[in-house]
Amino acid sequence: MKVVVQTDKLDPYQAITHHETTELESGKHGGVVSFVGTMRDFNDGEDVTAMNLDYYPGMTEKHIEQVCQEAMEGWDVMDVLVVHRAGDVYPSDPIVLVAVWSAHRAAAFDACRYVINYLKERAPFWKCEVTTEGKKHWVEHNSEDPGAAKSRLKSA
Amino acid sequence: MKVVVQTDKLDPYQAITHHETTELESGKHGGVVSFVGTMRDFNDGEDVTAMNLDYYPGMTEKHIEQVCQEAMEGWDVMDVLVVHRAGDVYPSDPIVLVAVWSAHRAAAFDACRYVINYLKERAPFWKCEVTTEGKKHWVEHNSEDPGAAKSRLKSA
Amino acid sequence: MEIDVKFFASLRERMGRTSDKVTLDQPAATVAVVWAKVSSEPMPSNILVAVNKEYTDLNQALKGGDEVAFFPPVTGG
Amino acid sequence: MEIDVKFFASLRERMGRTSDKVTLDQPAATVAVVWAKVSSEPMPSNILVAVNKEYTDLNQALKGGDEVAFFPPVTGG
Repeated sequence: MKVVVQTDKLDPYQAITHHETTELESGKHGGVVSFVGTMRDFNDGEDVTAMNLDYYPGMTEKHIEQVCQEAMEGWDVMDVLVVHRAGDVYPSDPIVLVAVWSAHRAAAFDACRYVINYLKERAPFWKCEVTTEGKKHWVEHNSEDPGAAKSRLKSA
Repeated sequence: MKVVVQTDKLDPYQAITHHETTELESGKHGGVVSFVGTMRDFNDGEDVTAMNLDYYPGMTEKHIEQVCQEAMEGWDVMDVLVVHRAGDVYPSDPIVLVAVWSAHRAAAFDACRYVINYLKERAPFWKCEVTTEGKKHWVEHNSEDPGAAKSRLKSA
Repeated sequence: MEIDVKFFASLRERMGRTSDKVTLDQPAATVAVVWAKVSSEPMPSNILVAVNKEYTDLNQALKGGDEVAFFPPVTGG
Repeated sequence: MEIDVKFFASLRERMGRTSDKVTLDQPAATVAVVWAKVSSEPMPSNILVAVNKEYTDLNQALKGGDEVAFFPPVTGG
């Protein structure tokens, strides 16, 4: 299991290949499900030219690791890799990678979905968007109770 | 939508990157879910050293394309790429790639799973395994009614 | 009329060939007639049939140039 | 005792700083006391609190060297 938050550019498929080569025994896992999220150039109808992703070094990784651990305990999977961008990102930049290796594809799909749902909804990141008009604004999130949100996520 | 069956080696992540660069408008899709299946070095307790994947050129692609079309009609996804190996494959070789691009990650997960379930269970391929003792045997499949199997797949 | 015939996987090995060509005199001959031309044995019950790359059965009527394929149950990829 | 304080995202801009250090005299001082040291305003109701990188609330008692963070609701990645 590996969790990385980086301000460097993310090359998701290079990251998968590297992790698989260095961390997994060949010929055993059978399948890998991955999700790669890229930045879109629009949000709520407004054109977005850039985004700054703030995070809490140490806390963000720790919480993502806990969720990856839950995924590894909840499904029969061999390994989980998460790489997440922080800092300044631009449209079409890859922002997040979740890859799950398993001998069972259903488990890999379920675990990958569990981790990415957490990342997109509850992970400690804060988005600040810059629109084409040069307006900079912090994205608001309605949910204020991380505990409640987490139980909703689990029952989904 | 693109479906390829090839006897050449498969580099799944190069294929995703190439397809995304040449076929998708940047900054629009938001996310891509992929499944990469690799050959395992065991099956039913026996060690497998090689496998020959037979297929029916023309029919195999046509049927995979139909299922990709169903996926594109059934979920809100932008594009589907399938690349499948045929011919001689060896343990840890990537055998199959399914990649689904969408603005909505739930749709991408569902559509990807739908296509890989079809591929692994019903696509017109025939596996011939070679064990470490040099035994060569065609893998048997119990289901004899493709129609019935397909409706089971759909309701799953 | 001429019909292209193809065999796959274990059936190809059993038939000793990848493909065949059969000539049928009867108009509206069926797939069953083609099988009788390529084999002296009854078709095994698990063998699947495709005509022009679509699944069908032994009763399907054929026209000249049709491609008939016989193969064992598919195993998936 | 000394407490490290961190601010994130829009709250960091509002506070005009990324971090702070506060010295507390009281044994078992709570997060609420830290907030009162870094701001003259009441803490906005939507602000979240973490101590040593775990979510908690204003009532949590602190010990020397603890790291207290205040931030707006997370948006996910």
